[in-house]
Amino acid sequence: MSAILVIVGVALCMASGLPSLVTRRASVVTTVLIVAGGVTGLIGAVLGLTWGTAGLSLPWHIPGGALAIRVDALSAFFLAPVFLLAGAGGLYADRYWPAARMRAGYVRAFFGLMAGALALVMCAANTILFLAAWEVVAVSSFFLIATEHEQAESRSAAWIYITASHVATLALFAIVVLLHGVTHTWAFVPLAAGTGAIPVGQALLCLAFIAFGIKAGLMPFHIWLPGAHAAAPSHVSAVMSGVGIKMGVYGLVRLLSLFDAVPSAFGTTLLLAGIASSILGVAFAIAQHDLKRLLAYHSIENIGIIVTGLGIGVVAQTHGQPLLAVLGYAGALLHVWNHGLFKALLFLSAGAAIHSAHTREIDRMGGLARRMPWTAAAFLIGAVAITGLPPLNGFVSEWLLYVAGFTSITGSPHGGPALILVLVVPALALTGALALACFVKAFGTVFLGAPRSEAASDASEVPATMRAATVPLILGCAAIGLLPALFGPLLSRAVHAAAPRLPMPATFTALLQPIQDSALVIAGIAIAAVLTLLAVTRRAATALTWDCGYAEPTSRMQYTASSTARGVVGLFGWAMRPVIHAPRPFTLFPSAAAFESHVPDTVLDRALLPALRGARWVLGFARYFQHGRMQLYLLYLGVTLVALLAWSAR
Amino acid sequence: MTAVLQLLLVVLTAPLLLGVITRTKAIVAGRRGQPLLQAYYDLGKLLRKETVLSSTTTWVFLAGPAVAVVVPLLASLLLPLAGPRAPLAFTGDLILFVYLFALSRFFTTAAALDTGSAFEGMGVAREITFAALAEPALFFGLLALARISGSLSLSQLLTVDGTSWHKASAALVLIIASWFIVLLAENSRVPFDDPNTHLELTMIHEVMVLDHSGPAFGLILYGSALKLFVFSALIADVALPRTGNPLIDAAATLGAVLVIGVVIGLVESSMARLRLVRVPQLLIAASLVAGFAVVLVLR
Amino acid sequence: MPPIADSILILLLLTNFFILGTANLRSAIRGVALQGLLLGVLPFFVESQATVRLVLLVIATAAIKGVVIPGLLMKALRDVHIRHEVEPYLGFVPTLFLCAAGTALALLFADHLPLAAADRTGLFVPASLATLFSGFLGLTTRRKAISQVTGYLVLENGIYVFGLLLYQSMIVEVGVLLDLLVGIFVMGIVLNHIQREFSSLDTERLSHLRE
Amino acid sequence: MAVSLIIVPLIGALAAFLLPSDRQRPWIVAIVAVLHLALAAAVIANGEAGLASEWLRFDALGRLVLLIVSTLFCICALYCIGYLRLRAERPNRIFCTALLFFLAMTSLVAFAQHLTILWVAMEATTLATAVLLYFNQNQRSLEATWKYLMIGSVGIALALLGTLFLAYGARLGIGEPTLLFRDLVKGAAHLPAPWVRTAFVFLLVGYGTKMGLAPLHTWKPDAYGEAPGVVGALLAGGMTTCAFLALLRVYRIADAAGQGVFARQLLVVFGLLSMATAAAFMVGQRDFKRLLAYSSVEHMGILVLGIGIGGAGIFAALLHTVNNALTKGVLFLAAGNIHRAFKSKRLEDVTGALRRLPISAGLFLAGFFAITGSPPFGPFVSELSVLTAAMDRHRYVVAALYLILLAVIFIGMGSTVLAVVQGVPPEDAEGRSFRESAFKTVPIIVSLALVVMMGVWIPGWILTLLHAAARLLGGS
Repeated sequence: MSAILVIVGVALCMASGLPSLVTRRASVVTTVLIVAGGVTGLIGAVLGLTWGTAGLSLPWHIPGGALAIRVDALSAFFLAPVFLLAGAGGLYADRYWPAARMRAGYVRAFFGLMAGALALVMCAANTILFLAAWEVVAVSSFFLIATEHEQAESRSAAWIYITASHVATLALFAIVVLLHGVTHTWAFVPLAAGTGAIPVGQALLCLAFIAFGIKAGLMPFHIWLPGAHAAAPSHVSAVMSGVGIKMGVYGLVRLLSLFDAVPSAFGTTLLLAGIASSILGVAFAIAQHDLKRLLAYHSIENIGIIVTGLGIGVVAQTHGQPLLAVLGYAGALLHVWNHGLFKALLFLSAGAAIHSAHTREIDRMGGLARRMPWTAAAFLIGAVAITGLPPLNGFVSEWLLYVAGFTSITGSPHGGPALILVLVVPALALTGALALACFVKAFGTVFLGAPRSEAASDASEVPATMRAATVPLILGCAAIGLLPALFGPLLSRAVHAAAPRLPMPATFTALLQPIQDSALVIAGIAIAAVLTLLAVTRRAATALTWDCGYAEPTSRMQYTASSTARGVVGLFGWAMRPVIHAPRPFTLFPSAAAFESHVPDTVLDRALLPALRGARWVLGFARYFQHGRMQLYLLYLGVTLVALLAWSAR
Repeated sequence: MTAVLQLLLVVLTAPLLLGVITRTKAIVAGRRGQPLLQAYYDLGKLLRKETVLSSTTTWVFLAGPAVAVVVPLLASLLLPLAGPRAPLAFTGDLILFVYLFALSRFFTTAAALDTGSAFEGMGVAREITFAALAEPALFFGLLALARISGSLSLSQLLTVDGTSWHKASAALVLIIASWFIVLLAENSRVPFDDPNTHLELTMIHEVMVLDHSGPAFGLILYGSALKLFVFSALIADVALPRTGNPLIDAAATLGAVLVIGVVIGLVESSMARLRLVRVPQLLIAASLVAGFAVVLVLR
Repeated sequence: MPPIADSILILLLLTNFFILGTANLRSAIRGVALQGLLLGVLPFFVESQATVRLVLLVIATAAIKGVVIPGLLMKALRDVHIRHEVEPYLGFVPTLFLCAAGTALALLFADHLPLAAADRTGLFVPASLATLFSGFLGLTTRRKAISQVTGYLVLENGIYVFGLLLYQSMIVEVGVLLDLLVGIFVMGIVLNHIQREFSSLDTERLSHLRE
Repeated sequence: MAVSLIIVPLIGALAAFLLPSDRQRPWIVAIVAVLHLALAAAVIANGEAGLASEWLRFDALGRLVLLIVSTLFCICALYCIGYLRLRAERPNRIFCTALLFFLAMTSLVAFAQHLTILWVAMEATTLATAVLLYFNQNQRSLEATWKYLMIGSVGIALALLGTLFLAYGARLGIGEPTLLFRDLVKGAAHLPAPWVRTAFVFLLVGYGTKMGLAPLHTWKPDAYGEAPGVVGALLAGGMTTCAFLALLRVYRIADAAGQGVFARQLLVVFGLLSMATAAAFMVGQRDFKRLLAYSSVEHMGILVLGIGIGGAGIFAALLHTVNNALTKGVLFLAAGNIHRAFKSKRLEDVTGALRRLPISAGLFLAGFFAITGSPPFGPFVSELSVLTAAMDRHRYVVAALYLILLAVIFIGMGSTVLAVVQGVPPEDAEGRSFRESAFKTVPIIVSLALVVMMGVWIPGWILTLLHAAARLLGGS
């Protein structure tokens, strides 16, 4: 049942764009189709999560291929957000990228294709189908990123994306083929015991780290992510960032679930990589001027948190601490859902703000909360959630990981190997605090204060459908945040599917109950307090309260986002190497001068691109072998012949 | 029962702490100083005043004060101030404790930015930067305590008894020292900030509330008093052994908190504000001290 | 009978040296013509009884290899008013040394190939390989298009020599086909066009397509 | 009836030569092409029993190659109608005649069972393509033709010598110098190893030159760069396929003679070397037609690599032969349109093709993704199969190199292709005249559709044909 619903959802999503390709007038049909697909698939996923595994298989006329899908708890768990976001994004796109706008059909077609293929990746039971769907997602997202390929910026973003993604795909080729080599089947089946210890298993794990790391945007493989998410249309960024990069996480979890025992070293690698990308991701985010780049770097941070959780799970499992492992996996998986929800919410509302203010520059917005209150509220909710503050969903998943960290220190013996997990706690603490800093800056600068540009002051609230698209996401954030105990059983099913050999401690779901209670209390009291205060000061006088001695305070006197972030950027200067252009006025009457600073991506701009340029320079020498003289070409012929004759005469 | 007692304790005696601090400073400086209950009078006065809102602001501007009051109260419910067990105690509540304050920071800073005034922005920038550095210190301390007590709930975590003092006294001392620094930073006292000066360039917390007035400002004042009280109570809890009798424990807590107030006063009158560039160094030092405590207990 | 064939083959090898060694295009072409004639008569000494096929083969070979193609080359040389120096990339002496070395290698390599009793004494295999090699030398070291063609013809002659070993099967004729290709195509037409387009047969002009 | 596959094109060639009108001649080509495809289909349908002579016969391999060539030629012929209409200023008598002659000769290659016939036919294709290359009749195309002819002739000459060596080996081993594949394979056990090895080397170099394996590929960039797009397609998809067939025939003999290991070693080396060379020259390539030439070198490398790996690799290689031919058709024809529209093939002048030629540029981009092995296109399946074969045979180093080279090639090719299609086209009136008529786009779309079909649903009969051919080569 669930499998059929899912496949129907996939089909609807994939087909949704075609009518718009044919005629502009069909864009409504597209929206209806993709929303319908999203709903159908979501129902299917929920059924799969509650009822249990279901499968479906059709023949496929290519060597080794089979159109086989399997919806087990893990797949269903990853499918749910995919379909939710597909539907929301499709609804949002209806007005965000109206049919009249350039390449509307193109965007709709590839969006549907990407969403459908994404769902297919999450439930493919045949490795070649998995691979094919994976690559379809990659290519269609490439086309979406390159939507406005007239701008050099999106061209290079798309180029870097497709390159990185193709490297990942080739690594995945190797993974799939190696799996076939050890299992002699093209399906995902558990590996023989002890595979983790032999070279093939280790090769698999290394390749997985590369392939899935690139796709998930884990540091240092994150290079493609910021540019891509900034360049794509907002609803596309929402899906790419909310669920697209989860493809990597899913692949990783799926592969790990096939091993009977993963080497602890791999877990430690995951842990450290996760910690690194969570801290550095958020640090880089703070330094951004571009709202969507900022959100993109937060995706790196959240992927880091998720991977950290997986690392906890692996390490704890190898050292026989089931509760700890379950906490790690559960935190990771739940964060997959949460990040999907609040990141999509943030991208959609950010898109609305950009749509109305006609700029992505944070420092050219401001004061939007008065002009578009709904969007502001939605962004605020998203911000509170992503910062991991109670009583919203972000807190729940991070709380699980914190508890894991603390359990590792209370639960392990002296010098126990699992003590490395203690690192999680300070890492999460730093990440959380920085994320808070970042979103205070973002929300404050974009929505609060006075408008910093003409466009911002003329901004107006976006159409109803665009707002409606955010509602399910808001509800999701609230539901998981306020009623986590409700999701406990689903979560434990998913965890069991992710780590089949892990004994599921009964105490686990009970842990979430008090969180739920306190979350409800907090929400109740806080809302009550705000409302009462609003009531008290309803008829308060409004004036220019504090002009700090300036007769005419202008909006340019406001604290900019960059200066808000300056402190933190200073702390992380060693990693970010900000480029600051500050002309010093030294004459008696200094001429007009402008201060500017920006933070390039260290890995991409300071390491990778120079390396590639170098490689290209070296390859340039090959040109001398093809330099026009036929005599030389004939010489190659002769030399080859002689060499081969010599070989044959051996 | 204990819950009510505890709430009353916090709600009523929090402003007293401010009085104690100022009085201490006055005595050290050789003045008579304000009456101990001055803070109560101020609150009363402010609540009676009318509010003037900046023309740029939205509802966020008022959410700040509201949350600033609600959060410390909720947080205090997680601490065992009267009796061995806090009214709200469960595995992992210590994380909630820390994150509640993060919540209040989010809204107070957002409220500050809502005015669009340059000075508020300045304050926000400092607040969020320093908080990011203070957070790890807090968590390191909690980690060490968790190791010592083998529990994940503040109620067991903080009811430190003689054996653990005897077992890990060094670590506990380090934790208390580090947390005291965090307390000073979080509540913007000297040497991090000077609540008395109103020179914007030197301020962190004060500069964020410049545009508030009337009841809203009163709430902010009260909220910061509550916050200071809760932090002091946290440290007091680490230091104090518990009898189990609610009344005695409550009294002990109050006493300890007031003592801490005196100490704060002494610190404030004995040293000057740090230059802003030095602040991060001090906070990092605090984190290191707490981290060292963790190393000690793990040894 | 083989002795005579062998002596002819020796002459063939000598003409290789001559063609590579001469500095004048004309004499190079003459050398090629000589080779053609030599190959033309060679079948007589391979096949004892004179059949019609044999005669035809001899006539055809001698005519095409010895007369027609060299004639065409001469004509081309006359049409295009270019200097008659060979203008090698690689000097004559080193070329000759290489040619000698190649011949030696050919002898060595031929030894490790098993041969039928009849051919075991004969020089056919080494001679053909050596000629092939010197043809390659001509192709790679000469600058003028015409001298490259001569090199190619020499290479072919090498193949033809080996073809004679398989006289029984009709493959030898195929070698003559190859001549037709080169004779008519390469020189007849392409040289003409090159001449017309570039007003020169210097292959230096033909090196614009490059990376 | 099968002979008609050769006769019909020849008659067509004659007709094309005699017909005076430049406007009607292309139609003859198209009609003959369609007819040929129909005949080919019929022949393939009724299997071995097409014509069963010693010298000419359709085994599975032949049928496969015939299918590829005939399909590709049909597509190209239809395209030619539009193309030659565009180039009305040029007389096309010779061009059309050569096209049909080429078709006849490739068909001959497809079912030659005798090494000499095979050789003669390859020779003839060389001549035909030389004429086609020179269509533009300018200095550059002349230089390209000259190089192609010279290098090609040397290669073909070496192939002839190799053939002779094989014949001599047969004379020693079997007693009579036969060159029939059947006899050679049957009596392969008796062939003396040195002769087989030497012959294989010569034939490999000879036909490898026609295929364009590095370092024997040097004529390719010049030829493909200067030839019209349609000729490029025929060379890259048709002639190289024929040369590959010749190589396969020879490999079969060498394998039967017990030299399989030796042969496969050489093939693996050539395969990797070709891929590496292609990679090196694709990075930073400024000329998108030369880029396609190097891509062709790369894929010839993949083909021989597949054979060299052996086992399942042979099937993979044959499958890739089909995919490569069809995809090359898409790429070259689309590139031809772009070249015509922009009057240049250098990146300096060509950008934003998607804006000016939405269809052709889109097809070009699709072709790029196809040839680099993205689903849902055919090459994805075959390139994956090659990798699978390598892993199954435990050639881990080969597999790793293969993947790395594919990555480099993707980067090199992509940067050029994207530069061509994306961005804003230069504002010049010249080339505005070009319109994407149906004849210039529909054939490409058909070709792409076939590529997609090979990627999502390979028809059963093609699979059986492929398997039969693979078994013929001792593969699985």
